Amino acid sequence: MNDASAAPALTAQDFTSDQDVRWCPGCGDYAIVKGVRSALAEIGTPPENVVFISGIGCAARFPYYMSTYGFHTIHGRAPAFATGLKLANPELDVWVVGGDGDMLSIGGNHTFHVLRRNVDVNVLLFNNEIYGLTKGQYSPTSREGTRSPSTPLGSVDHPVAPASFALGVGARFVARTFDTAQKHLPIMMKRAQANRGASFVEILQNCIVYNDGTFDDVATKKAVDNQLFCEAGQPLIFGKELDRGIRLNRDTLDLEVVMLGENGITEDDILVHDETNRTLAGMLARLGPPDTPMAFGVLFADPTESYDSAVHAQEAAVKANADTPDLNALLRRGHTWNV
Amino acid sequence: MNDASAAPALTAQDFTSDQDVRWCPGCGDYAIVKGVRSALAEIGTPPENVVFISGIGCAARFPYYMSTYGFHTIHGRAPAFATGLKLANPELDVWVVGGDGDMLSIGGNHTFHVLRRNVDVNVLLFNNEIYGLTKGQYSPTSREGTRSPSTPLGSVDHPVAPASFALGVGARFVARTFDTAQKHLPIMMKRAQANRGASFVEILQNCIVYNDGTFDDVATKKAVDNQLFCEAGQPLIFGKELDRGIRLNRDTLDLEVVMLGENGITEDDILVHDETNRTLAGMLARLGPPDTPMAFGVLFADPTESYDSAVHAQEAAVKANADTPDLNALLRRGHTWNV
Amino acid sequence: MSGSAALDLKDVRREPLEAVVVRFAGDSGDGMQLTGGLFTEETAIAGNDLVTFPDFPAEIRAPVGTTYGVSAFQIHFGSRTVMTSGDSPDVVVCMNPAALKVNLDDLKKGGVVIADLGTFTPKNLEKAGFDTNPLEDDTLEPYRRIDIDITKLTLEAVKETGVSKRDAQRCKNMWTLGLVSWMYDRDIESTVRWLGTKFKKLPDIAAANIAALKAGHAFGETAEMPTSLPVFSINPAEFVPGEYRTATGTEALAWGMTVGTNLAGIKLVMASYPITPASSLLHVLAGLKEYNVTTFQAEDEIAAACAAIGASYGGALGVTSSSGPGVALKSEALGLAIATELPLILVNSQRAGPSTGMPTKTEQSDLFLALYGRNADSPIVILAPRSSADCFDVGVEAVRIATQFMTPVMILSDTYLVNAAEPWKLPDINDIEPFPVKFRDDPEGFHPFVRDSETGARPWVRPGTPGLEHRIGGLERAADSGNVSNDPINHQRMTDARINKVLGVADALPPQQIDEGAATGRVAVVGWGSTYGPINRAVTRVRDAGHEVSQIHLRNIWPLPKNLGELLAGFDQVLVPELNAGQLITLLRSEYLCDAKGLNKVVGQPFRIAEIEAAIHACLEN
Amino acid sequence: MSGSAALDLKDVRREPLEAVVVRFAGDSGDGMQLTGGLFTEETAIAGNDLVTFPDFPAEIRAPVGTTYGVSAFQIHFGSRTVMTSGDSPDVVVCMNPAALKVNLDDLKKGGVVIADLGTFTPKNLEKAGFDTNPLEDDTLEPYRRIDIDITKLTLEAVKETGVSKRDAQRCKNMWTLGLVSWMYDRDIESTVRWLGTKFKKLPDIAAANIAALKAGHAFGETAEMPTSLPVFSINPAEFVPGEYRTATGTEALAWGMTVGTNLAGIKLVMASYPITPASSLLHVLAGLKEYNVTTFQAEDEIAAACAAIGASYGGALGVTSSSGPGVALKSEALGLAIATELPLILVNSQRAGPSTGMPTKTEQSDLFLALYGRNADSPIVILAPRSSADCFDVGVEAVRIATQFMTPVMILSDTYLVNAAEPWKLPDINDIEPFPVKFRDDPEGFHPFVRDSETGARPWVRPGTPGLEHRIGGLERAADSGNVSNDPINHQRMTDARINKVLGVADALPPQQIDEGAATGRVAVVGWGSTYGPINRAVTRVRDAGHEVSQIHLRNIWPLPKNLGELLAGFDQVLVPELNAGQLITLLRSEYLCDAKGLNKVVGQPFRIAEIEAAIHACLEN
Ligand SMILES: Cc1ncc(C[n+]2csc(CCOP(=O)(O)OP(=O)(O)O)c2C)c(N)n1
Ligand SMILES: Cc1ncc(C[n+]2csc(CCOP(=O)(O)OP(=O)(O)O)c2C)c(N)n1
Ligand code: SF4
Ligand code: SF4
Ligand SMILES: [Mg+2]
Ligand SMILES: [Mg+2]
Repeated sequence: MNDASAAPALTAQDFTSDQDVRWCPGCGDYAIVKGVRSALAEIGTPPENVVFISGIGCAARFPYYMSTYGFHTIHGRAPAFATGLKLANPELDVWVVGGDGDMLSIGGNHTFHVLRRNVDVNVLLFNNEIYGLTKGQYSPTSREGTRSPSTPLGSVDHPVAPASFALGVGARFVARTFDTAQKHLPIMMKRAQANRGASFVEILQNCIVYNDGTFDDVATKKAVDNQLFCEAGQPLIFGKELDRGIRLNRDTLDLEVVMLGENGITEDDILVHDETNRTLAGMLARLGPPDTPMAFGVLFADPTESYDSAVHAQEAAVKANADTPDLNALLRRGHTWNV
Repeated sequence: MNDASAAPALTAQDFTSDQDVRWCPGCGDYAIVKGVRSALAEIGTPPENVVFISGIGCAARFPYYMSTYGFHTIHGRAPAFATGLKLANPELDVWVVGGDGDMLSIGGNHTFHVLRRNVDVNVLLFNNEIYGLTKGQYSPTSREGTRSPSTPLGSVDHPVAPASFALGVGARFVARTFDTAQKHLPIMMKRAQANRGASFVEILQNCIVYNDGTFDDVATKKAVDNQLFCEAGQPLIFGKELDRGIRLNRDTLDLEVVMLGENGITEDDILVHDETNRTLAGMLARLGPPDTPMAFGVLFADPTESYDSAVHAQEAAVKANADTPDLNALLRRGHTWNV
Repeated sequence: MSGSAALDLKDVRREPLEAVVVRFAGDSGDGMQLTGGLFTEETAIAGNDLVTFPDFPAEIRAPVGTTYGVSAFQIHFGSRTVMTSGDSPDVVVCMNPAALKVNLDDLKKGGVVIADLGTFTPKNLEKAGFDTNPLEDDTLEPYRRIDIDITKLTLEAVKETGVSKRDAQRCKNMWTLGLVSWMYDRDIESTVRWLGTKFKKLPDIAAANIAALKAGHAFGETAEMPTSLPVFSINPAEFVPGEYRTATGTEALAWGMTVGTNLAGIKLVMASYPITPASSLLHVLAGLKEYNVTTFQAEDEIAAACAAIGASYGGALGVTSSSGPGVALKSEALGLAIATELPLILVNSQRAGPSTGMPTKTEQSDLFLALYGRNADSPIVILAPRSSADCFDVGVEAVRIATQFMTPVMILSDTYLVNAAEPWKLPDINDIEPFPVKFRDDPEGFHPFVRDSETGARPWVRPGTPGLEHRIGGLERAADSGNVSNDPINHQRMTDARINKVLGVADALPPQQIDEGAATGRVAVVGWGSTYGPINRAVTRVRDAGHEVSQIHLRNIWPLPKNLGELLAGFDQVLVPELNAGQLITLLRSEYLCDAKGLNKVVGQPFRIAEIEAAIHACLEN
Repeated sequence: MSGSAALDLKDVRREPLEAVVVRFAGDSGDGMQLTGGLFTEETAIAGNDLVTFPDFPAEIRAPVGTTYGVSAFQIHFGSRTVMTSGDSPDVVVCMNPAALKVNLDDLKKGGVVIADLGTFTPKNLEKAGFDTNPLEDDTLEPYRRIDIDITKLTLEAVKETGVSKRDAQRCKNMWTLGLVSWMYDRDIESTVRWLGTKFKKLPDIAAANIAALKAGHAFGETAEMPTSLPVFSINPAEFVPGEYRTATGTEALAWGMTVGTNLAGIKLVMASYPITPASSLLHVLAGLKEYNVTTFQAEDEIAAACAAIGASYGGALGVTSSSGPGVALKSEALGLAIATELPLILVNSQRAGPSTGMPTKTEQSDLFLALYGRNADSPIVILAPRSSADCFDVGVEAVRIATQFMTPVMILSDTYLVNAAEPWKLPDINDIEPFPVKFRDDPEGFHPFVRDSETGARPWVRPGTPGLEHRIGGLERAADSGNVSNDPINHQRMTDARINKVLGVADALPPQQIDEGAATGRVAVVGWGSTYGPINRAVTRVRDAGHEVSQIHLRNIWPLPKNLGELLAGFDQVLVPELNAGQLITLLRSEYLCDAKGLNKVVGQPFRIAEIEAAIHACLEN
C-alpha cells in the first residue's frame, strides 16, 4: 500500500484541502493541522489511502482541512466508526481525531475499547481542557475549580489524565506532545503511524477563546524547565541547562526531581526511559507541575498484534481451509429432504 | 443516619427480600449475596436507608434479593442513576451492582466517570469474564482465545483488568475479592462502605453455566498458593506456608515472587503494602498466575472529598449567603419596567 | 425393537388427523428444546407441513422445579398447509409438576396430558405451587390423562448401559420422544443417527439415550401401553416438489443477507452487541467467515451501529442488529447514516416492552420507532418478513435496496420469527439476478452528493480510490460537493431529496398483492410481519364460511406500496391486527384517511387464529 | 450632547411608524449581540412591543471578515402588538462587507442599508466574496443607502479617552448603536448606565464606549447627518398595566420549572450535557442554587437522562435537556422512566437535522421523535410552548403534570424560542395555586404499583422511608406489587394502564381554545410551538381582509385536547404550517381522519408571515 519510494515525494500541501479553516484565529488547532500535514508528507502514504475520522467538536473539524478521505461523524463515536472501517478495509491508514470532551466524556467508552482491542488506528486527542465548540463548559480534563457556564462557582470534580486513562484501559502505545511543538509533534505522529495497533497521542492544545493559557506552564517556549522529553534508552534529563533529572524514590515508589551535580547526584542516578515498562509509563503520565515537569514523548510502547489483523488472519485461515464458497451449499448445510 | 448503637442489631435476614432467587443453581452470585447481606447487618445502616442500583445482567438481578430499596435499571447505566440519586439525597447508602459486561462493556464510560468524580457510592463489579444473561458471549474481561457463541474460533481481543481500569480513570478506592471468600468479602464490603467517595470492588464470580472454573486457579480453597491478601502496613507475604513474598525488582520496576529463606531472603526484602501508593496499586492490580499470585484486598485507598458532598457544600454556601428565596424576586432579577 | 418393527403395527387403530399441536414442557434442564427439535426433524421427514415455536424461560437456568424455570417447545404439524405454531395444544407433555402448572391452561379441553408420575413428589409439587397433587384431584378431569412413571421406566431402560444415575435420568427426554414418536407414527431412525453422531466420543451416553428412545417407542408399541394411549396417523402434506429444510427466521435472514452481499459482490460486516432475542443473528453470521462475512461484537449498541456505518463507508455492507432498548440506542447513529446516505441494514428483533419489558416474549411494537424514532425528518426503508422462510427473501432484498439506493434499511423481525422454524423450499441461488455494486472510481466530474437520476442515490466511493478523496459528515451537506452548508435553500433541497429517494424505492417494488381473497369485498384484514400465519388461517376460515374477506399483508412498511390506498378503498372495512397498541393502523389512517379498526394484543404472545376470526366476524356484523 | 439634548429635537421631522424591523449584522467580533441587546432595552423602555431574534454563526469565532463569521441580531418593534421577529428587515446595519453579502437579500426593497464605509477595503471585499465594491456598483440601487465611515468616526470620537487603537475600534458598535438610537428616537441613558457598570474596573474603556455612543447619537442630531438619514417616531404600544421584563424562552422556562418545583415543595435536579442550542438551560439553572436547584453536567446525554431519573427516584424532580442527536440518545432511558412511572422533564430544544444538521438553526422536526421515538408502546406527555413568555407557564405546568401523574413530560422548545426575547408581563407567583407533592409514607396496604383512582398515578416513595422498601425496574412489573412479571394478562393490563394514564392527563386540561377568529369557518390554521407569532399575524391579516379564518394553536401535543376533533370538524379546511416535512399533520390526520393540508418549510428559519398568508389564501381559493 505504502510504497513511498516509487511515488513522487509528497508535501504538506498534498495533504491540504481546499476548505477555509474555520477555527478561531490563534487556536492551537492551526499548529496541529500543520504538524500533522508535514508528518504525513514525510510518512508518504498516498492521500487516497489515508482516512481521518472524527467525532464532533472544534478538534473534530480536522478532517475537513485534510485532502485525504475524511468522515466527520457524531459526538464521541469516532473510534467505533474507525473500527468498522478497519474491518472493511485493513489496508487504510486510519486516524481518529477528537477533543477531550469527544473522546473522554461522551466517547470515553469507545476510546477505551479501541485501545483495549488494539485496533490499528492512530488516536489523536486534542486536549484543551474545555468544551470549545459548545462555548466553554468544563470538560473531564478541566482542573478542579474551573469556572465555566455550567460551573459558575467552579467545578468540583477531579479531572482525568488522558495518558493515565489510556494506560489503565490497556493501550499499548501512549504518547504526549503539544500544539506548538512543531518539531516534536510530527515525530510523535510518525511513531504513532508506524505502530501497528492502537496508538494514543495526547496533544495539549490551547483554546484561545475559552481556556487561554492553561498550558502556559508546560507547553510554551518559556516552559522548558517544565518539559521532560522522554526518549527510549535515554536518561530522563530536562531543564534549559539539562541540569535536572528524574530519579525513582525507592521508598515512596515515586518519581522525584533531582539536580545533577547537587548532593553528589550524577547521571547514573537518573532513570533511563524504558518505553516498554508500564509501571514507569504510569508514573511518567502522572508527572506535572508544580513539583515535577510534564512528560512528553512516547511514554509507553509495547506493540503486539492488532485486533483487525488478528480478525483478518482468523478469516483467512477459515477461507484457506474451506471449499470455494457456494451459496447453494450455504443454504443446504445440515439436514434437507426432497419432496 | 446511621446510629447503629440505638437500633436493635440487624441480621442478614433483615436484608433478605421475599423474592425467589433466580440464579442458576451453583452460581457464584449466591455466595456474594450472602456475603453482602451479612456485611450490611454488621454495618448496621437501617434497610430503608440502603439502596441497591443495578444495570442488566445476571449480577444485576441482585437488588431483587435485598430487602432494601432497589432499582434495576438499564444496561450499563447504573452509575449514572446512582449519581442522580446521591444528588437528590446524599444521606442514602448507595450500592451499584453489575457484571463485567454491564460495567465495562456498555457501561464502561459511566463506571469511569462515577469513579473519576468520586461520587460516594460503592461499586460492586461481579466479574465472571462472560455475558451470563445473554447466554455466554465473551466479555471485555474474557481471556484471549475464549470460544463463545460470538467467537466460535476464539476471541482475539485483549481483556481489560478491572482494577487497572479503575486506577487508570482515577478511582480513590480499589479492592478485589471473590465470591466464595466468605470471610474476606464482607470485610471488603465494610471497607468500601466506610470510604466516603467512590469505592470500586471487583468480585471474581464463577458462572457455572457459561464459564465454569475460570477462576479455579485463584479463587478456590485449593488456590491458596496463588492468593496474595494485601493488608495495609503488612508485608506482602502469601502461600499456604506463608513462605512466599513480593519483592520490588528495582531494575525492571516490576514485582516478583521470592521464597522467604531462600537465597538469604528475609521479611525485610518483602514489600510492605501501602494502600495510598498508586504506583504500587497499579503493580498489584496486574499480578496474576502463572508467574505471580493474584492480589486481593484493598489495593488502593486514598480518600478525598466526594463529588456529591462538594456539590452540596457549594449549594449550602450559596444558600447561607442568599436571602430567603423569593420566587417573585427570581423573575424580577435584572431589568424590569412598569407600564 | 427397531424402528421398523414399530412400522409393522402402524395401521392397526390409528386415528387419522389433519393437523395437531404438541407441546413439550419441562424444566430448563430437561432438554425440551432438543426433544422438540428432534421431533421436528422426524416430522419433516414424515412429510408433514409444520411450524415450531420454542418458549424459553426468562432465566438462564432457574432453580429446578420452579414454574419460571419451565421451558417449552411447541410444534404444529399436519397434512395440510400449516401457518402458525397453533392456537392451543392438543397434547402437552409435562416432565414435572411445574410444567403442568404453567401449561395446563393452554391445553384444549379434551386434550391429552402426558405427565411423568415419577416427578410428582411432595417437594416438586410444592415448588410448582400445587397445594394438592393434581394427578390425585379433579384438576385433570377435563382432559385425557396419561400418567407414566417416565423417570422409573427410563432408569430401567438404560440400566444395561451402565451410565451413572445422573446421566441415566438425563435420558428421560429421549424416552418421552420415543413415546410421542410412536403416538404419531414417526420414524425414530433419524434421531438414532443424530444421537450416534452427537455422542460419538461418549459411546455409553449415546447407547443410553438410544436405549431410552427405543424403550419409549416400544412402550407404545407393546402391551405395556396403557389402554388410554391415543395413537394417530397424519398423512404427508402436499408440498411443491423440491429440496426442503427447516429454518428459523434468524437462520434464513442471516443466509439471505449473506447471499445478498455475495450477489452484490461485497463483504458483509456485521457489528452487534448481544441482546435477547437478537443475539442469534450474530452467532449464525459468526460462523460464515468463508462467505466473506466479518462479525464484530462491539462494546455496546451504539458502537455496533457506528462500526457498521464505518464498514459501509469503507465499501462493505454494514449490518447491525438488536432488540428493543438496543435499537433505541442506535437512533443517533442511524441519523448519521441517513445524513451521509450510506447503505446499512439494521435488523430489529422486536420483543415486548417498554424498556427491558419481557425480553423473551414477542411483540410488534417497534414500528413507530422504525418509522419515526430519530431526530428531524429522517426517512429510511422498512421491511417486515412474514415467516421464517420469508426472512431469506427479505434479507436479499434489504441488501439490494440498501446498496442500490444508498440508504439504511430496517428489518422488523420479532421473537416469534427468531425462534420459529418451518419447512422451507430451498431456492436455487442461480435463479436470483445478481446486483453487483458499482463503486465510483472515475474522478471526472465527481461530486459526492450528485445523485443518480433514476434512483436518487449518491455515488458510493471506497476510500483508497485515487482522485476521489472527499469529506462527508453529519452537518448538512451542499447538494453537490457535500461540503458543509448552512444555506437555507440547500437544506430544503436536501431534506426533500432524502425523503423522495426513500419514497422512490416504491417505484422499484412490485404492487401490493392480495394475499387471500378477492381484490374488493367487505373486510380487508391488513397485517404486517410475523402475524401472517394466524391472519391467513383466520381469513381462510371466514372465507370458507362464505364471507367476502381478504388478506393484505405488508412486507413494505416504508415506503408503502403505491397501490395500497387504492386497494384499501375497495373494501367496506379495514381491520388491522397487530401485536401492539396500534401502530401500522396510525400510519394507514394518516396516509389514506381510511377508518381502519385495530385488533390489538399486547401479551407477549402471537395471535390465536380464533381471536382474529372473532374480530373479522365482529366487523362483518357491523 | 447628552441624551436629553437629543430629545429636544425629536419632533422635528420624524416619520411616524407603526412597526419596524432592524437587523444589526457584523463580524462575530463586532459585538452585534450586545448592540442588539442594549437597543432592545432602550426600546422596551420606550414602551414598544418587541420580539428579538439573534442569529449566531455556526463557528465559534470564524476568521474575521468571512461570510460564515457574520453574527446578526434582529429586532421587530412597534406601537402595536408584535408577534414575530419580522419577515424581512426594514433596516440592516452592516459592519463589514461580509455582513452586507449575507444580509442584503433579506432586506425589503426600499429598505435602509447602513454600511461602515471604513471596512469596505479590497481585502475585506475579497473575503466576503465581492468581485466589485457593492458600494460602487448598482448592487444597492433598490435600497436607501447610508454610507458612513463608522470606523473613522469612532476613532475620532474616542481619541480623547486615550485608549489603544484596538480598544478604540471595538467601540464601533456603540457608535452605531448611538446612531440607530437617534434614528428611532431612543433614549440612550440606560445604555450609558450599563456601560458604566459593566466597565467599572476599566474606566477608560467605559469612557471610550460612552463617547462613541454619544458621538453616534450626535451624528444624527447634528448637521453632520447625511441628508438621506431617515428618522422615525414610534409611539408606545398598549400594554396591560403591570411589571414587565424581556426574557428569552430559555430563561422563562428555567424560571417556570424552578417555580414549579418550589410550588411542589421538592428539589429540582437538572442533569444535562452541553449541546447547541440546549446548553443555555443548564447555564441558567446552574445559577439558581438558592432556589433548591442542583445542576449536573454529565458525561453524556444518556448519563444525564439516567441521573435525572435517579434523582426523581430519590424524590427530587429530575430534569434533563438536549437537542436533536442528544435527545435521540435519551430514548432508552426515557423508556425506563415510562416503565417505572417516575416523573421526569425532558426539554428538547429542537434544531435543524437530521444528524448534526445545522446546529444553530431552528426547526420543529422532533415531534415524531417525541411521540414515537422509543421501543414498544411508550406514551409520554408532550407540551410545546408558543412564545418565550409562554415557556414560563409551560415550565410550571410540566412540573405539575410530571409529579401528579408520575410520568415523563417532554417540552418541545426550539432554537427560535431559546434565543428570541420579548416583553413579558411578570406574574405574581402568589396567584399560582401550589401543588405540593404527597410522598407516600404509610406502609399500610402499600403496593408500589397500585394506582390513584383519579390520576392513575402510582405512589411516589422516597428511599429512606421506613417500611416501604421495595424494588422497581425495567422488566414488566406486576400491576400491584411491582414484582417482575411475565404474566401475559398483566402485560396487557399494564400497557393499557400506561396509555390511559397519559390520555387521562387530557381530562385535567382546559379545552382547546380558538386563538383567533370564530369557532367555525372556512379555514382553521392549526399550529404548535414557536410558529404561533407568524401564524397569528397571518390569520389576523387575512381576517382583516374579511375572510373566515381561525387560528388553533396547540400547546398540548399529547394527549391532544379532548375537544380538538370537534373543533376541527367546524372548518371546511385545515391548514397545518410546520417547520418540518409534516409531523403534527400526520397525527391529526390519523386521529381525526381530517384531510388537513400541510405548509411545510425546512430551511432552518422561522416562517415569514407572508408565506402563511399566501397559503391561507390558496386554501380560500379552493
Ligand atoms: C450527541 C451530541 N451531544 C452533544 C453535542 C454537542 N457538542 C458538540 S462538540 C461538544 C464538546 C466539544 O468539546 P471537545 O470534544 O473537547 O472539543 P473542542 O471543541 O474542545 O475541540 C459537544 C458537547 C453533539 N454535537 N452531539
Ligand atoms: C441496551 C441493552 N443491550 C443489551 C442488553 C442485553 N444484555 C443483558 S445483560 C447483558 C450482559 C450480561 O453480562 P454481564 O454484565 O457480565 O452480567 P452477567 O450476566 O455475566 O452477570 C446483555 C448484553 C440489554 N438488556 N440492554
Ligand atoms: S473555541 Fe477554542 S478550540 Fe474552538 S476553534 Fe476557538 S480557540 Fe480553537
Ligand atoms: S448464567 Fe452464569 S452468572 Fe448467570 S445465573 Fe447462571 S451461573 Fe450465574
Ligand atoms: Mg476540548
Ligand atoms: Mg458477566
